[in-house]
Amino acid sequence: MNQWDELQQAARSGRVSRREFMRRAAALGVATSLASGVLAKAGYAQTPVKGGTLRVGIAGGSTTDSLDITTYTDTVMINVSTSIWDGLVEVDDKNQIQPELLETLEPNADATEWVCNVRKGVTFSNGKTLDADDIVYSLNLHRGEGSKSGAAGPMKPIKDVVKMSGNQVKIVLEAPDADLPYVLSDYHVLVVPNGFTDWANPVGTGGYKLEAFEPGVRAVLSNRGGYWKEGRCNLDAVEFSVINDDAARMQALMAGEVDVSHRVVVSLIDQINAAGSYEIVQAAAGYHFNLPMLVDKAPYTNNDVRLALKYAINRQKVVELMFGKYARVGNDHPIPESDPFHNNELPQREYDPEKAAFHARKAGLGVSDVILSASDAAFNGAIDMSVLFQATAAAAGINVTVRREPGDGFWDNVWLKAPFMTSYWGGRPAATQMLATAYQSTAPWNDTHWNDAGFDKLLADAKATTDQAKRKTYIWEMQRMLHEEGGAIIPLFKDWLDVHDSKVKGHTPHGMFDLCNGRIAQKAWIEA
Amino acid sequence: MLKLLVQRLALGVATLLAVSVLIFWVTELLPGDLASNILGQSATPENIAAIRAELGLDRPAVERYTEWLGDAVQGDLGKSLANKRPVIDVIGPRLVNTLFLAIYAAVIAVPLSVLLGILAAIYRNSVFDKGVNIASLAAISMPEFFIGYFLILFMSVQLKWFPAIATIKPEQGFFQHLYVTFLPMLTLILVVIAHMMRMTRTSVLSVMSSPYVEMAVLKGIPKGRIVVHHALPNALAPIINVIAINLAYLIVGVVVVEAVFTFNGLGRLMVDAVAKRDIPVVQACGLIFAIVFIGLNLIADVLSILSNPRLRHPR
Amino acid sequence: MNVLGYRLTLTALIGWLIILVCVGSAVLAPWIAPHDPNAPLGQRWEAPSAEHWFGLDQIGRDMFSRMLYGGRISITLAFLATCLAFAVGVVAGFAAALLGRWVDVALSRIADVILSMPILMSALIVISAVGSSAAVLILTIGLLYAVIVFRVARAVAMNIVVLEYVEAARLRGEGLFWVILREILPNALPPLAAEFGLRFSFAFLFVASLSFLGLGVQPPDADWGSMVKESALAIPAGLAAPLYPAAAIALLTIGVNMVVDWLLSLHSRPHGDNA
Amino acid sequence: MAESATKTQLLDVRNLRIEAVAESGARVTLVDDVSFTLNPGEVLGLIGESGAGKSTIGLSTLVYARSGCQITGGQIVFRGHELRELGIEARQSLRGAKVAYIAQSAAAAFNPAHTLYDQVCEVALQHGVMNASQARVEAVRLFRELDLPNPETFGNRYPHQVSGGQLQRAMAAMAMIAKPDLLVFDEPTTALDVTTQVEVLASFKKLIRDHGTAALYITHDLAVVAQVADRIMVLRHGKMVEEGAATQILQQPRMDYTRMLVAERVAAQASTFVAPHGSSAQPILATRDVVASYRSGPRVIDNVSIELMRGDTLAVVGESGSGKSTLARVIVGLLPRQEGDVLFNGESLPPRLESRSKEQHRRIQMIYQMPDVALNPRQTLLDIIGRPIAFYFNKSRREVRARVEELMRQIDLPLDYISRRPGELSGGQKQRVCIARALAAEPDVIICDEVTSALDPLVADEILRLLRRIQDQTGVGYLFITHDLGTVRRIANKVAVMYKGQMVAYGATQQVFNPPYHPYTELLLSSVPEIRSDWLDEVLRKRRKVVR
Repeated sequence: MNQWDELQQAARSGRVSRREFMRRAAALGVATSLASGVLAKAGYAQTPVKGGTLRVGIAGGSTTDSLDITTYTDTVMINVSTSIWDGLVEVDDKNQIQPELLETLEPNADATEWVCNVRKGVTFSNGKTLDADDIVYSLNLHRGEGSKSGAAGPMKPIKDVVKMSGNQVKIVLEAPDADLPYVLSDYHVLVVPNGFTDWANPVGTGGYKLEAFEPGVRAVLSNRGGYWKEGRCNLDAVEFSVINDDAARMQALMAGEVDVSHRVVVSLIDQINAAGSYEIVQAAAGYHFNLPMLVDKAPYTNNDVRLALKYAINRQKVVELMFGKYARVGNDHPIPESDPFHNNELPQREYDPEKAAFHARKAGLGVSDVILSASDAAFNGAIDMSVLFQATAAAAGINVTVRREPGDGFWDNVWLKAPFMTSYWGGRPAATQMLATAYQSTAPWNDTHWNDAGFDKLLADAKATTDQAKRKTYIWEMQRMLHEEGGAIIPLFKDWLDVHDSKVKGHTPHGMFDLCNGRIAQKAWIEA
Repeated sequence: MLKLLVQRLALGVATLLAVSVLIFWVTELLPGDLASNILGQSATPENIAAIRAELGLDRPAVERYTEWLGDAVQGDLGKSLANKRPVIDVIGPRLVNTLFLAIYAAVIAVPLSVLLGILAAIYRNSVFDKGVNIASLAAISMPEFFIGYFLILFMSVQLKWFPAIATIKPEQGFFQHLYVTFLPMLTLILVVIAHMMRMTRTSVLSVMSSPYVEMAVLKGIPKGRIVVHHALPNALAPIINVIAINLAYLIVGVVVVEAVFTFNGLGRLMVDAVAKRDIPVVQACGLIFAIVFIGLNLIADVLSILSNPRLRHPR
Repeated sequence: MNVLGYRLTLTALIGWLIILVCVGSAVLAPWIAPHDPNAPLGQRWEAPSAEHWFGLDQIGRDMFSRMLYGGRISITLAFLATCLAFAVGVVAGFAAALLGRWVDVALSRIADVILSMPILMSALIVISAVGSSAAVLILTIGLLYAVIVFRVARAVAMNIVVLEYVEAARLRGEGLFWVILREILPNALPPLAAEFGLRFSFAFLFVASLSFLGLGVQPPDADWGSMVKESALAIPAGLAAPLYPAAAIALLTIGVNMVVDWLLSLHSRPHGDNA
Repeated sequence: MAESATKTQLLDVRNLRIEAVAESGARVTLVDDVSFTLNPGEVLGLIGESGAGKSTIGLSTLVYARSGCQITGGQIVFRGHELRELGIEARQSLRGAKVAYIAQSAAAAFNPAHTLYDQVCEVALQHGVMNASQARVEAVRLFRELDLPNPETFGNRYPHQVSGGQLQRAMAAMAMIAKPDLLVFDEPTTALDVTTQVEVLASFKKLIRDHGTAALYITHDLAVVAQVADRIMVLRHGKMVEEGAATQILQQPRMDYTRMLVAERVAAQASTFVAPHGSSAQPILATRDVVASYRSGPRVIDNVSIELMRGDTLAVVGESGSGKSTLARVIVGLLPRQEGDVLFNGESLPPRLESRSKEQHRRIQMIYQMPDVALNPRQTLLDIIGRPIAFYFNKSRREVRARVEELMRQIDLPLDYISRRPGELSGGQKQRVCIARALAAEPDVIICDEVTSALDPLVADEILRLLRRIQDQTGVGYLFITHDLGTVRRIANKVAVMYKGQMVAYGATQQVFNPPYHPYTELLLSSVPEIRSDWLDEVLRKRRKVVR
C-alpha cells in the first residue's frame, strides 16, 4: 500500500486531522481538489446537510432495556439517550473535554471543589428552561444511599452538589480529583428537568424526541428542531433497529436495510470494502477484551493460578488469527498505548507454556478447576477466543473447560457472577477513570472483585494530584499491580469498528466508544 | 355425535389444565433461585428472603398456582421479572407478529400442498409425482437455518430482492409487512408444504387401495373424479390432522427461523425469557403455545368427526 | 438387489449408501481425519486446498476433520436419543395396548399432556435448566420422543393384539413379557423400523436446531448444527464454509428419509389398473 | 367364422392367460388358457375353490386386473370388439355401462361418504345414459324391483345405515341402472347369512330373468350356482376342469374333481346323524344360565345353558350376531360372564382369564376360523406346536421336537415342514397346525370357532374327518361353533341353535333337525341351498304359503 493509500486510509479512520491531511497530501503532490474529495468521502466535509432519516442497525439491546438513564449498560440506550438528553460535558474525538450543558468547570487549588456555569438559553422539550436545579437533581440521581445508577461508583467521591445561583452549581468532592470533568462525562450523567421521574415519557434538552420505543427491538426518534448545538442533530429522524446477532447485523447492512452499523465483524471487512459503497470507521483506544477471574473465588484466589492462565494464552496468535490489523496485544492491564499514562516499561507478557505449567503445578491446579464461561454476547469471537485459549493452555498441561453461556441474559446472569468468564471494557477517557470503574474495591462493576488497599490508595492519590509526573508514577504502579497480580487476563485491545453507507457523513472515529461515542444521532448527517 | 363433540371439548379443557400445571411446575425448576438471580451480587440471606416473600415464593406452590391460573383466566399474566412491564405488553406485539407470519405462510401453504398432494396421487408414479416426492423429501430434510441462510445469501445479500431482516414496524403498511417477511415465510412454507403434501398424497393413496375405489373404477369413473369424489372425502381426517399439526408448528415451532431472520416472534421471546429465568413470561408463552396446540388439535378432531358420515348420519 | 429380503428401489439404494458413508466416516473419524479437529492450523477461512479439502474455519481449524468429528457427535447424539426413545416408548406402548383398561388410559393421557407442550419449548426449558451437555441432550430428546414413539408403538401393537395368535398365547396363560417379546415384537418390527428411521432423522434435525440456538455440545467439540452456527458469519461474506455441515445434515436426513419411504412402501401396496 | 360367432355371441373369451408378478419379480400364472363364450341373456356359472382364478376371469371381462396382475395372453371379444385393445377412455365407457360388476362385499364396495342415490345414479350420469331425474326414477324402480324397503327414500340413506342383504341388492341396482349387457356376480351372497342369502339370491334371479341380461355368476357353492346358471364351468388352479349345461354338471359330472365337489355338497345334506356317545353322568364342560355383554351394552348371550360330555361334539349354530362366538369367549374367560356359571368337570371356572390356573388353561384349547391370523407368521411350526408342550409340561428341547413330530404325523403333515413358517403353508395345512397346537396341550375340550368356514369345501371336509379321527383316538370333546348346518350334520351329535343371544333349540342333533322343528330351526334348515336347480323356487313358494 503506497503512502497515498495509507494517507487516505488514515483519513478515513480519522487517524489524521484535516489540516494534517491536506499538508501531507500536498507534500505527496496530490491535487487539492482530489484530496478534498477524499476528505469529503471520509466525512470531513464541512457543512452538514439537514434532513433525511438515518437507519442504524445496532447491537447491545435487550428486552430489559428501560429509558431510565441510571440503568444503561450498553450501546442502544446510550445512543438513544444522547439524542434525547444532553450531558454536562462531552469528550471529543481527541479525548479532550468540551463544554456541553456546563459551559465552564473551575476547580479550586486542590481540585476538591468545582464551580460550574450552567449554559443559558437551553430549553427542555417541555418548554422549561435549563437551570441549576436541573443540574443538581440530575447529578443526585447517581448519588446517595441505594442509588442503583451505573454511575454510582464514579460519583461516590462527590460529597455534595450545591446550587449557588440560577445558573451556577458547586460540586464538592470528598477527595481531590483533577479528572472530575472526565468523570462527569460518564454516559449515565445526563440532564433531566428537576424532579423528573416519568421515564416512559422522556423530557430532555436533546435534539430529538422519542417517537417509538420497543425495548430490545427498536427506537424511533424525530428531530424536534432548533437544537442549541452548532451543526448537530441534522437528521429529520433516526431509527435504531436492534440486531444483536452479528451475522444478521452485517446482512442488514449489506442488504441496504440500515445505513450505519457497528461492531463490524473483522472477517467481513474485506467483503464490505469489496462492496465499494461502504466505509469502515476505525478508532483505536481503550476498548479491550478481558477474561476476568474473581480473585475471591477459588482457585483464582491463588495468584499462581492467575499467572498460569495469563501465561497460557497466546495473545499474538489470537490477535493475528481473529482480528488481524484491527487489534493490539494487551498486557493484563486496562490502559491502552494511546493513553499518555500507558506504562510502556512493563515487559510484554508472552505465551510461555513452561511458566504457565510451572505456576499451575505450584498452585496444584486440578484438571476440572478452570471453567471459562464464554458467550459471543461479550464480544463477537469470544467463544472462538476461548477455544484458542483452551488449545494453547492444553499445550501447557492446563485443562480449561469452556462453557457456552446463552447470549441473552449473559450480562444479567453471568457477568459479575461467574468466577471466570469472557467480557469487555469500553475504555474510559482518563486512565484514573478506567481503573476506578473496574478495579477500585468499592466499584459496583469491579468484575474481578479486585480488593487491594494499596491500589485504592494509589488511585486516590492519582486523582488528587495535578502533578503529571506524580500521577504517572502512581498510575504506572497500578498497572504493574494489575499486570502481576490482577484478576483479569487482558489479551488484546480492539479497535472500534463502525461502518456506514458512503452517503452518511459526520460519522467519525471516536476512541471512547463506537458510534461517535454514542452520539451518532447528533453527529451523523446524510449527503443530499 | 353432539355428545362426542362435547366429550372432545371437555377433554381439551382438561388437558389444558393439566398442561398448565406441568408448565407451572417445570418452569419453577429453572435453576438459580430466581430471587438470587434478581439480586445478583448483593444477595444476602435476608434480602433473598425478602424478595422471595415479595414474589410469594414462600407460599405453597398449590396456592400460587391457583392464583396464577385465576389471574391468567382473567387475562392478567403478571409482571415480567426482567423489566417489570406487564407480561401482556411484553407478549402482545410478539404474538401479533407470530400470528401474522403463521397466517401468511398458512394461507399460501395449505391450499398449495393439498393441491400438490392430490395431483401427485392422481398422477401416481409419474415424473411429476416422483419429482414432487423427491423435492418434498429434500425440503423436509433441510434444517430451517440451511434454507434460511441460503435464501438470505442469494435473494438478499446478492440479489438484494428481499430484506434479510424481517422486522415488522407498525408504521409500515400491510403489503410492506408481506414484503419484509417474505423470506421467513418462504422458508416456513418450504418446510410445511412438504409435510402436508406428502400426507395428503399418502392418505389419498391409501384410500385408493380400498374396495369402493376399485368399485368406482369398475363403474368406469374417470381417475380424476375417483380421486376427488371418492377418495378425498374419506382421506380428509388424516389430512386435516396434518394441517393442524403444521399450523401449530407455524405458531410454536419457528424459533430457529425467527433467529435466522431476527424476526421478533413469540419463539425468540420465550428463548430469551428462559435464558433470563423470566418465569412469568415463560409461563405465559407456554400457556399460549399449549392453547394453540390443544385448540388446533381440538378443531382438527371436530372437523374429522364432522367429515365422517357414520357419525354425521347415525343409523 | 435385496435387503431384508425385499427388493431395493433406486432411491432406497441411494439412501442406504448415504447412510453408510455418513455413519462409516463418523465411526472412522479418528482414523481417517487428516488433522486434529481442534487445532488452529492456519489463517481464518483459508480456501479449500489439497491439504485442507474443505478449507479452514473461522479460527483456522481443518473443516474436513471437524466435519468428520462433528458428524460423529451429531449422529451419536441423535442415535442414542432415538434408542432411548424406543426403549422407553415401545415397552410402554405395547404394555398399554396389551393391558388396556386403566394402564392404557393413564399412559395415553400423560402422553397427550406432554405432547400439548411444544417439544422444542420443553427441550429448551429442560436443557437451559440443567445446562447443556451431550448426556442432557440425549436424555431430553430421548424422553420427549419416547412419548411420540409410545403413541406409534401403541397403535402398531393395537393392530397385532387383536390377532388371534396373540389371543391364543393369552389363552395359553403366557406372561406379559413373553407375549410382547415373542408374539408382538417380531411382527411389529417392520413398521417400527420405519418409525425408527423417521424418529432418528427428526432427532438429528432437532439436535442441529438446538445446537444452532446455542444449546448444543460444549466447545471445542462441535456437532454439525453448532458448526453452522459458529461459521454463520461466513454467509454474509459469501463463503461456503457453513454450508458444508448444513448440507451434511440435509444429506444424511434425505438418505434416512429415502430408506424410510422405502420401508413404508413395503407395507402399503395400493390397487391399480394394470390390465 | 369369427364374424358369424360375434353376431350371435355377446362375449367370446379365447385362451385367456393372466399372470401375477410378485415382489421378487417371479411370475405366477393365475389363469391359464381359459376359453368360453356367452350368448345374450345366458348365465354362465364359474365354480371353483379359492385360487381357481374365478374372480380374476370375472374382472378380466372388464379389462381390469388387480395390482400385480396382468392379462398376458388370449382375446376378450365383447360384441365383436377386442377389449384388450381398448384405450383408457374406451375402457371407462365399457365398464359399468356395458359390463357391470357386483362384488362380494357390498359393505366394502360402497363408498361410506356418499348416499346410495349418489352412487347408484353416478354410473348412469357418468356414462351420460340418462339425466339426474331419470336416473333417480330408474333407481327407485330398481329398488322396488329388488324388493328393498320403501324404495322412494331408500336411496337417501348412507351405506352404513342399511343391512348387508339390502346393500348387496343396492349394488345390483347400481350394476343394472345403466342397462348393461353383461353382469359379473362375484360371490355376491357368500358374505350373507343363509336366511338372507335366499332372498338376495331370489331377487338376483328375478332381475336377470326379467331383464334378459347375460351374466357371469362366480361362486364356490354348487348349490347356489345351480339355482341361477344355464351353464357351469368348473375351474381349478386357473385351468378349466370341465364346462357344460348346469344339469349335466350337477347330475353326471365327467371329471373326478367335479364329482368330488358334488359329492361333498350332497354329503352336507345327508340326514344320517352321529349318535351321542354314552352320556357319562359328569359333563366335562357345562354352562349354567350364562349371561354376558360387552361393557354395559345389551346382553349378547342370555341365559345359555349347555352340557358337553367327554368325547362328544356339541355344535352351537346360529347366524352372525346370534352370540355363538361370544359364548366361546365367555367359556375361555376372554369375556368375563356377568351371571351364571361355567363348570369344568363339575368345578366352577373363574370368570376372568387371568385368574385361571395354568392347568385350567391347558385343559380347554381353542381353534379359530382364520388359520392365517391364528398362527404367528414369524414362528416356525416347531415353535408354534412346540410351545404348549414346553410351556405346560416343561419338556426338554429334544422331547418337545419328538412330540411335535408325532403330532405332525397325527395331522398328516410332512415332517420336513417342521422348520417352515405359516406363510409357506396352504389354508388347510395351517388349520391342521392350529389343531396340532391345540392337541399339544392334551386338552379335554377343544373349542372350534368356525374352523371350516374359511376353507374350501373339500379341504373343510378333510379337516372335519381329521377332527373326528382325533376324537376317536383321544376322546377329546368338541364345542363346535358354526353357521354351516352342513358341518353340523356331519360332526355334531348334539346341537344348540342360537338366535339373538338366546338358545332356541337344544338337544341331540337328530331331534333338533327333525320335525317337529322350532320355527327358527326350520327357517334355518330350509334356507340351506340344495343342489337341485328347482330348490330356490320351491323354498320361495313354501314361504309365500307361510305368509298367506
